[in-house]
Amino acid sequence: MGTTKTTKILRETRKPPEKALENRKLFTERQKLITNSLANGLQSIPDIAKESGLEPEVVTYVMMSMRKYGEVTEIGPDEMNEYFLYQLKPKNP
Amino acid sequence: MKKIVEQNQAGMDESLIDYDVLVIGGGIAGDEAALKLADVGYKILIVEKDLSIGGRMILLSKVFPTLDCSACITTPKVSETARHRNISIFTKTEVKSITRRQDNFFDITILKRTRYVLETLCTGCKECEDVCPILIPDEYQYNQVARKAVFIPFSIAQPRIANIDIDNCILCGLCEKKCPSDAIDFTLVDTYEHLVVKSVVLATGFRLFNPTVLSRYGYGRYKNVMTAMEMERQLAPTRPYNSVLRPKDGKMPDNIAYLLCVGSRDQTVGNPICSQICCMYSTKQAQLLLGALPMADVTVYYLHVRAFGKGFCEFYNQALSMGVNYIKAKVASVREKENGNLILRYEDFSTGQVEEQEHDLVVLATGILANAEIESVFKGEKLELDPYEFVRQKDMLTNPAITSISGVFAAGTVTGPMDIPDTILSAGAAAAEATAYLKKLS
Amino acid sequence: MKKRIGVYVCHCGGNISDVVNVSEVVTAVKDMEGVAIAKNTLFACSDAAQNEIVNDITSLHLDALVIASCSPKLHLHTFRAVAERAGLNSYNYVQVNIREQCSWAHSYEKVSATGKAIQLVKSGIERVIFSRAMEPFSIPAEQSVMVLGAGIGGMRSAISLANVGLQVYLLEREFFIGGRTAQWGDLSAAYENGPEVVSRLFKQIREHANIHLFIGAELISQSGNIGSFEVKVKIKPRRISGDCDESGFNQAISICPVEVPDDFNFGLTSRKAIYQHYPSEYPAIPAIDDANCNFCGACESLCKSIDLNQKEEILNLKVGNIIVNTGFDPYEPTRGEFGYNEIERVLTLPQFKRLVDISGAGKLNFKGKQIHTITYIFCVGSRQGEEGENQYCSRYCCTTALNTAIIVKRKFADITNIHCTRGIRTYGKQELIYEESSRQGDIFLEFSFENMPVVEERNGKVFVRIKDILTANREMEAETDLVVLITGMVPRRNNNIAQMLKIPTGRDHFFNEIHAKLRPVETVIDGVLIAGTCQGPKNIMETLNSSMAAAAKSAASLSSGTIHLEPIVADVNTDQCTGCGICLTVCPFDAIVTAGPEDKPAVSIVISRCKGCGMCLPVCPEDAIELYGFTNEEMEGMIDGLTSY
Amino acid sequence: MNSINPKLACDLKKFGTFDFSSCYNCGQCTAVCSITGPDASFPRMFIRYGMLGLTEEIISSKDIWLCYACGDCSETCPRQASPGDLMAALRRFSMAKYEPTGLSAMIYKSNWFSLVFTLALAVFLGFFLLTIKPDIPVSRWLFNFVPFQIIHDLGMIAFIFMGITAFTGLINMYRKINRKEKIKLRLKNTLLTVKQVIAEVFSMKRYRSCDDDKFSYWQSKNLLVKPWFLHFSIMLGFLGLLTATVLDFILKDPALKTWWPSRILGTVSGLFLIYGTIITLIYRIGKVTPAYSQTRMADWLFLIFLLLAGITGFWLELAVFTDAASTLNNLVLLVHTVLSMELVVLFAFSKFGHAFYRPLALFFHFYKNLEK
Amino acid sequence: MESSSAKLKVLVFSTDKISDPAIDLAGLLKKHYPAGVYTISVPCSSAIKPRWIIHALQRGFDGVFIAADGTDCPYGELCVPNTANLVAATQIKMEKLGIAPQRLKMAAICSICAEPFVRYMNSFLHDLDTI
Repeated sequence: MGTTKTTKILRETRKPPEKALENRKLFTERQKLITNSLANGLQSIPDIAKESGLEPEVVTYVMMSMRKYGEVTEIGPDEMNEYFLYQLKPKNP
Repeated sequence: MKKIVEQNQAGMDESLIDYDVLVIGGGIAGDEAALKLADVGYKILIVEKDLSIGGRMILLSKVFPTLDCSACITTPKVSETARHRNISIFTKTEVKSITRRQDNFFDITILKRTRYVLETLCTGCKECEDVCPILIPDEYQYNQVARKAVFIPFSIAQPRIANIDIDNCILCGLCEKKCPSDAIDFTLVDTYEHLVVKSVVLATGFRLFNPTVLSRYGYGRYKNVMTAMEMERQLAPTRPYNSVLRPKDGKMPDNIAYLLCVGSRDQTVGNPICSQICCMYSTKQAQLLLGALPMADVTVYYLHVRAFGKGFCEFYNQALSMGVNYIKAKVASVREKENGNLILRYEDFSTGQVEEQEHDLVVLATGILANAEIESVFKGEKLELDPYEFVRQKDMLTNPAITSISGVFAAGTVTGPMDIPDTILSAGAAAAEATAYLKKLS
Repeated sequence: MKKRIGVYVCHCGGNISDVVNVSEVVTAVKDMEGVAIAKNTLFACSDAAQNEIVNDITSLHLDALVIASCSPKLHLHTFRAVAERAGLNSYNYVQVNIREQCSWAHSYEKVSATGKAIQLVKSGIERVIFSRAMEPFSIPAEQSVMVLGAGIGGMRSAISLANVGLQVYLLEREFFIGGRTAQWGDLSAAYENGPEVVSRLFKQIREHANIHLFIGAELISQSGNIGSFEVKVKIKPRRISGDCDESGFNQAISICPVEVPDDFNFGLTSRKAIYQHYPSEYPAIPAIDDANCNFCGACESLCKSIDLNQKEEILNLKVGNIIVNTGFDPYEPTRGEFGYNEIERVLTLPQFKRLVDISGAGKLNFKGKQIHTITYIFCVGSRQGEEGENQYCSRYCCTTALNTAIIVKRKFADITNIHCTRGIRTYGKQELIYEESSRQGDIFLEFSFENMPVVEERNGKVFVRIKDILTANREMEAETDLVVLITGMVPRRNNNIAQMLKIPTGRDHFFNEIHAKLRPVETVIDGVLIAGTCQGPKNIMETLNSSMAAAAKSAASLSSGTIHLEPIVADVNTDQCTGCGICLTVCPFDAIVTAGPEDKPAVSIVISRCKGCGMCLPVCPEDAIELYGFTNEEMEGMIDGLTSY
Repeated sequence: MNSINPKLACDLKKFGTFDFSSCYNCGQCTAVCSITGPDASFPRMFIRYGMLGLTEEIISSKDIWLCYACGDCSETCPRQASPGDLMAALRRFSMAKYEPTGLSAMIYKSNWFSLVFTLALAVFLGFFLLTIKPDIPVSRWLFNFVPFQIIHDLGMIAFIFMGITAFTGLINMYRKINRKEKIKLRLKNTLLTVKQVIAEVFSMKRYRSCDDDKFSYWQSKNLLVKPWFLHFSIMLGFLGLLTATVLDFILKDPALKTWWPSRILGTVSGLFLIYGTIITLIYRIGKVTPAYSQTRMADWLFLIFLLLAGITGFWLELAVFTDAASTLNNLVLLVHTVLSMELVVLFAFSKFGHAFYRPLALFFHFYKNLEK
Repeated sequence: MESSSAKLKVLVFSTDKISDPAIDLAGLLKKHYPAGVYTISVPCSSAIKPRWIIHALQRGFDGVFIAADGTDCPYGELCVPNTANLVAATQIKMEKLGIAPQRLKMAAICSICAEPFVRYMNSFLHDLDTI
């Protein structure tokens, strides 16, 4: 294969599904909101929800996904030992 | 890779045979049956619909009643299967038809769905996954966290090869560019293949009950009502979160309720039989939760604790002595409070009166249902099912492995609910019977 | 001396790493002498990790391997295979158990556990340094299997084995085959019947030239190894030879002066010393029971085929595998347990099953009284609490009891069933039997372990008193015509097989498999397999599954025609040996013989006989014997590793 | 200590409940019921009483009367034990126990008996009615055979007998329940409770809560088709018609002017009654929910009688404007009156009995709560 | 909390088929015993050489415990007397070397004796502490 990009070949016969494009947009928006919120320092999921205006369950899903792909890391539980606090992981150079 | 066999050839021509046995389903039952048959020297093909073999078991946290980690038991078996010289495995492949020939062999049509990845080239390095911009719910984590559109299903998947979810792919081409071994190829297509085998072992396993049917429990509406399989993932070493957390708001739960018999022993959902494993997996999860969250209370709402197997009773006693709270009751309904906590309503047997109890997480111990799709694959012959759509055991009390079709054998939960040890034994039985059948055939 | 050792420390997905600081362990050993590489891994047993290890071995030219993970009982073979794949001799591998014997046992002491893990890994490294490459011995595998017990499980194993072409010696201790199932009457809601199932299986046995059935046969001794066990079998005299017409036997039976309780009917009826259980039973001729026969000779004159002088026979057989399928005994309640043996209307489930089976349809009578109300008390002899003898659930009894209740109601007029349970456990599809029994109007009561029901006799009437959980713990009383104690399964009482074959038993005293999921029919003794209810309570289908699984395992292990044995045997250093012969006296297998020239006498080991127990090691005054894998270097190296800092 | 009596379960089947023995005691029915709470718990415990034969527990219970048979329990029952049916059967069983003649028991246990009894009663009542209108030809013909006075007096005796029976039933119920509840009547509390009972009887708030239950089949349905409204319609219709008839009777000038309040009341009530019975009949024929799927002969007769009474009532209404005195109209009047009277007479023995047994049970229920 | 016995080190010789599974079982059941207990598994308890025991004691172990097969031994009845003999012989040697013979102890541990094993360990460590 090497140089021929097969993606292009497939693109001739197949369009990216609308749903996938929309989903990507939505996820990126939410990701951005969470990143902005976390830029203020350590935060728990309810904190982020409050600040970003997202539903807490959405924050859980999106942020845990960010955690899975190494963008966020947990620090430890809060004072009440109820919620974990999270922070942004410094990007690898 | 495989030669295509002419369909209408008759006569006992051994050279036509591609495999001695086709094992449908690469879960623990299929693997065990394949291993036992391969050890005797037969050539086996395992066809697995999913991306990895290992079935449900490979996704579990630990297993009752020994609390061995499930991966520690599954992965060696899975890699032994994958590595056995007499066993071939096709993943992401479905059996489309099985027809008996005049010479008693079976013509098989399979559909190999493409991964858009050249299996021989992929090294499982995950670089493609890093660059993929798409994030969609990860079915291997029961949608609790996202995965990419190009992904390896989970770290101990067998084979550990990437797969492209074309329905969610935006064809950006980043993965193809990134792949160091040029394994990604979007020109690949699904292919039908024809094979001839002598015998078939059915190991297609079970389905889990979908609790949205029981709207009283609020699954789907209330985020803090989850299924036991979702909890299983949260407790597994390759878990979606950093700890056991409430899906709604990431709180560490400290008062967890288990509701047993959800979708089992319930005529209203058409499944009056007992799923046989929920009592024990709930007992197991309760013990694991007490380990993971030392401050938490766990309450199991049960009808009868079916701790029947070897070491099960002792395991249940162990849970009791660890402080797991068992309440005899069937919860009638769940109501959500503003803070995400849940109110359970049930009849308290000690008084006969209605009680309400608040918990911050509710786990539904969903039952096992039959996976009856396999029935339609058989052409010309009828694979008989029981009233609950499990494969009927033609002669349960003298030969539990045989089905209504000669040369087709059943292994594991395809015939009814079973725990892992019983599944493995029944797979052994299917292997014994298939061996006997093949000996007789030759 | 190994110079390039690979060390892998497994997280076991948290099982180890939640307690032991795995990276600390790696750091502590990575600079040890001889260690070429040390890493940690999430699951050492996963395919990816295995491949990584194989790659390391080949690319780094490792000459030995240490994996610190779970107990070697679980994965020693897995990792030996990994070594082998990479071209490393599998005996240059040492598995260190830092899970069962470290992280799990010391889960509250994380620091000490990490310290212990470090010492254990060091000790493993010190051992592997001195390990030597060995090849397993190959011996030819006998293409035959002995199956002990001709109940349905044993019969099923035998058929499956014979179907794959193996010779089968099927041994039954009793004079009749079929075991418990033959006694059981109606099975699974009357669609099947015990004796009928037995005869169906027996028909297949009779058709097989490969199955050699010995009745009245007992295993008396066993020696040898997997692949070639040498067994001695005693065949008890049946004292009947050839055939005789039915009337001759019937006369013989009627004239016999000895009358004893019939254990086939659990003492409900009596039989003579010459007896037969039921007409269609195999063999369809009676037997004479030596324990009770007074050898009066009365029968001999009536029937020419009765021969009271028949002698016992001894057979010597050679088999590749042994499948133990010896079944269970029903629990025998103690005197007075729920009125048993004190109130005559209290029966056990097996007795009741026989009563139902031998009673004609219509009315159910017991001791001259028609039975209308039957009260069943469940979990008798099972689930006896933390302190009880039998803590386990006997698994089959709930279903069997309810099934019997259904049959009783169908077969006899005007029956009310009252079930006093501890929570019905009709798992799986058996739930339908529970539902059927409810629908037919059976009454269910539930008691707890703390409040057992009481059976009382007052004015000739029997009452059962129970504190019913289902009615808000109200005290209830039922007048009843019959009390049936639903007794569970216990291991066979007079079973000397365990001692003879050295099969370990579990906490429940049933035979123990190596691992319920990985090796569910194997015992620690290679080549000795277990199946059926001798392994733990099972219903018929489960018994058949395990019996067939044991047959499959057996077939797989014998199919190649060769068996590979552990090369761990004793070795004599002839330079040091003085030929004193003390070791000869302690060897249980006669594996040591005197050898060597007269001027320098010495002993030598017969490798085919040596089982590697090592009993000869400590007795040698010259310390001239070593055991492969357990040499002084290795053992003292391990000790050094455990004590080094 | 309670003795188990397996016979009761067989007996209860005759009162129209067949599946309750398949109950596996999960208690979901109790918790699913929106009426149950700390002060009233059913149906599961009553299934126990039924299975174990604890007759006293059943007939001394106010709780069985608090159930409005919404059917949620039967609908969700995992073993399909139809607990709702059992509750209905237990009410019939209790009525048969309270009522001293044994007629109720026979009506409930035997369809044929209830049919024959109802018809015989209808004939008898027809004759009796003829004594009130001695001048029509049929009456004259009849009195040739039997003296007028005897029929008339027998009729009166029958009515008194029924009255006494109904009253005895109530007294029995009171005594049975009070043996368990042990209330001491105080005037103030009694009056307060009676007020509550009346309010409940007319509003049936508790019944409404069944329909509005989040998981009920009816939750999303229009109010006008909910069981609560149908029940309400029938009750209102019947009571309204009864009042209207009594008013007419007092005014001694029946059915002449449509704008008279008694007439308007009668018309409106009749419409309610017809609507309620028709929809209920449709539900029962279509078995829309488990609660409507078990219909006894007595239930059918009752509903059909109500419907016929309603329809004949309107016929008469119309007849007033047309040919009021035709033979056909006279016959319809006869039928209407017979049906109505039969309904009243059967009060004590039929399903209608709950109309006075339930308020008494409610009385106990509210009184107990008040005492607390 | 920690008593001095917690710092003691004990070497347990277990056997592959009988007592080692029991010690595994103790871990499996989370029956805790002191972390100073180390195990070396051998095929049979009658295969333990006295020099290994003495080596261990000289290298710093406070005690050696032989978790013997007893009558369960898969290699036959000779195991019991042989193990007893080697223990007696070792204790004589220990005395000669000035090591308290109580530092070597033997008990039969069956394949499911997880709880007895833990009890033995606790009492052995206690005894060693008093030496």
